[in-house]
Amino acid sequence: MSGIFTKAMARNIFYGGTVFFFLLFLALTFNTTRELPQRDNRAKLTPAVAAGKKLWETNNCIGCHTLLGEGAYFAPELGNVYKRRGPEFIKAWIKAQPTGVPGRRQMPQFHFSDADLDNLVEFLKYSSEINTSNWPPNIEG
Amino acid sequence: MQYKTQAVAKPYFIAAIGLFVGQILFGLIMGLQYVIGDFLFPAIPFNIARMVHTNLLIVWLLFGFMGSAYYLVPEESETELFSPKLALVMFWIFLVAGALTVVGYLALPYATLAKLTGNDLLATMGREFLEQPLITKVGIVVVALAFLFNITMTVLKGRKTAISMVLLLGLWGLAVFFLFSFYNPDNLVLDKFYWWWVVHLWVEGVWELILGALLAFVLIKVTGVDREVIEKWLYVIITLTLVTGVIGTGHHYYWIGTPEYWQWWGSVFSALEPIPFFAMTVFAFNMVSRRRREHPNRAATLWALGTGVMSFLGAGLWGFLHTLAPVNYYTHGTQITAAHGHMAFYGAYVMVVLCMISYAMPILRGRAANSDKAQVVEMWGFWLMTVAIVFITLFLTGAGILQVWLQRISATPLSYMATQDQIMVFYWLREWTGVMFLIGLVVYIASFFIGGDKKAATA
Amino acid sequence: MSSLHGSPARATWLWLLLIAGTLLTLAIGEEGAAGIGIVALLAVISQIKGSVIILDYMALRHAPLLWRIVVPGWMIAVWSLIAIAYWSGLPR
Amino acid sequence: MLAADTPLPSLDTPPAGTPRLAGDLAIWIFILAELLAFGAFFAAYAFTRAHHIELFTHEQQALNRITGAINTMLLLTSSYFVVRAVQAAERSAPAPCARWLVAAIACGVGFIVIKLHEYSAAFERGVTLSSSPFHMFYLSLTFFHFMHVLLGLVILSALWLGARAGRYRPNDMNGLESGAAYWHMVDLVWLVLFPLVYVIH
Repeated sequence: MSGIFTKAMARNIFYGGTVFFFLLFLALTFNTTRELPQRDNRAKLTPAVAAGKKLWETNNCIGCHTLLGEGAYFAPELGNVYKRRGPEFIKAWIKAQPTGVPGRRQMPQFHFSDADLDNLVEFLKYSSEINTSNWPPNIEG
Repeated sequence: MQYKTQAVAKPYFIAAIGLFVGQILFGLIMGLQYVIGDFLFPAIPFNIARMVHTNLLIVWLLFGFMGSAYYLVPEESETELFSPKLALVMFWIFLVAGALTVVGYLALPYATLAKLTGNDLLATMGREFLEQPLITKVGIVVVALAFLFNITMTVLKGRKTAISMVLLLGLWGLAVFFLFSFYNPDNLVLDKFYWWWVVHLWVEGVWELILGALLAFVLIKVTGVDREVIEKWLYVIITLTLVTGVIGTGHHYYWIGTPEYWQWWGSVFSALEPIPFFAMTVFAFNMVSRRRREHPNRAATLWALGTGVMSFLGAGLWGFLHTLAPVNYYTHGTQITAAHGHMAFYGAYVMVVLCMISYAMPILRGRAANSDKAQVVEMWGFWLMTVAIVFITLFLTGAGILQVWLQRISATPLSYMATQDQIMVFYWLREWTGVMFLIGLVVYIASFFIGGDKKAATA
Repeated sequence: MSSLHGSPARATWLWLLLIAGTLLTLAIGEEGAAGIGIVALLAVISQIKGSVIILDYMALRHAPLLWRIVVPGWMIAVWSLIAIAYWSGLPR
Repeated sequence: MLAADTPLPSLDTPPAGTPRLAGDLAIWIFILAELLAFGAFFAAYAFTRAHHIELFTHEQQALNRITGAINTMLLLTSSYFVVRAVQAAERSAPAPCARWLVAAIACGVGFIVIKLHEYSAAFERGVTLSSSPFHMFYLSLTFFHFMHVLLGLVILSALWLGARAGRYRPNDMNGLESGAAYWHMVDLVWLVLFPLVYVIH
């Protein structure tokens, strides 16, 4: 063969290229961190929202639903459910579970207090106001 | 087996396969719940089954990686493992902790588990793939550090090869990026942003270093091609991986509240992500065709080639399919993602661990390779599982396309559940293919118990 | 000794050509000229300059055929895409 | 960095006329990957521009084409100096090789200084990655390239150290040629970037 191909060069390019692109990623991360306040709805991040997020997590909602498109794909997207259904419907729905309709997907009963339900709704409201670049394409999520 | 401490890999491999079976069983439960919604409800709700399915996957792959490292590093470093005792102790700790966690998932309501395990001290639970209780997460860190200490000390006292250095870098990266799982701010966008530093920088970053190192190791062994040649290509491939994959993280930052420039940065770089996978396929086939010996373990060679092809299809092609922002706008969070996830994980990580097991296990059991009969059965397992995963992926892709159409593109969009009703047939097909996968897995496991003429003990 | 990298005199002449090309590009820019013809002209200037860099400075003139196709081909492909995009954005 | 481990003296000088790639195959694969990334970004710019023609034309006017052209010439000159350095090494003259590399580095630093000046002016105008599609592309493309200039300067510095140590000889050019090829790539990309972003409207 006419070319030269050395392990030392390949190794140096690996380390150099990795460091280079990771630094670039960090630079973009830095920029993102600075721009996030305009998009992430942090002004509405109340204690109720934080409590709601914790309920969301400790009941493993992400194990069936998606939130901003991430999660399991077994049950509806909830990032925009506040806009789709409104607060009262959401609370009534959670209280009414499981439906018990034979053969249909079932959502467990989580025994939330009224305060819990309010916090969850606050969390979903906050989530629905994050600037997601117009995602999802329509209200159905 | 050249070094007797390599033997600690064996329990790791056995545990990995055992947990793999559990993962598939829970996959089948979930698949059935997709079509018969109230199956096993309320004993095992879907979210619990899914958590077990994905967590078992992660844990058994970690067992596989650790076992592979314990097998590979002494041989590469040409020295005995620093502390085989530590490796065995960690094995039992990890296995028991993992088992207790799964029992906790199944026996307790998740909220109760969170309360009992100190989630109030530091809330880390309830995020996809990172559902483990705090104490389990801490346990993972402890086990990982002890493991890394053991491996690193072994490498430091012995020969330092490109393969062991790349493997080490990948494993250290795995541990470092896992630390982001302890960061869970109330701000959902920040939470999601750094959540991907665990998930994406694992599977499209440091895990690929592990993948590359394991594949290179097996290729050197089964083909007899010069180490120099294989190692320099290893460097080139993982360079391409990280060059595209690190900024490729941006393809997760399109719709979660992050700035819109990620749509461009993410699209451009992740569009290039198939290249390293393609290079890996070409590399694997090239090395096998340039082989300088006929290794008796043909099954291991098959797994190596399979890893190349299937990781390209699953991670490369199926990833590219929906990675561009204008496409992802419609496919984000649909069955398309599930399709990609299944083939990518199988093609890249399941197959490379099984490849390593296929190569190492016969040697750990005192022979260069299994009997022809056992190898044929193993290859049946390979084909059944691989074909099954291809069809699972195709059916989920079909489901996803229809879902996108009915729910997102159509002028009169259907609701989520109405759409699900329309795509039921794909879920049924997927479930039956899942049964085929399980059969393949059983056949694969059966191959370990088949006797016949053993090949000579020296590889 | 191989003469893969040519003579200093040739490199210097080519450098002058590159600078001239840049000044021409600048002049077009300052003039504010636009249109598909101008884009084609800029593409040709860029392509010529690129060829100097690729074939002489990078010494691909002496490389195996594949490399002499791939790297200049990259530039042709990029400029073709730019031209198509420009054309697609023209008012009609 | 690149110069750190040049291989053992490579193959004997190949017979004249044998095709040979100047530089290590590894760096050329890396260069191809970089070219692809830039190419995809250029195409994205061009097609996005086609949807926002007036915005792009308007905001492009705020860019300083004169400093852009000066920067082009700095990079071209720098490339030329690198060629002279390689030619010096090719005739076994390490001292001139190192001097040419210093000149090349100086041009690269000049590019950085002018670019930083341009950025500070842009930031004063309120240009950010999110202020408009044009600004997004302008900053992304030039910053991505800017980072490559910085990396290129690190590489040239390593080459300079190698040249001073007399490491590059006619039969051992791999490190120098690889670094030079990378630097020329940085130049090559700018030859598309400058007319595309600063001139075409």
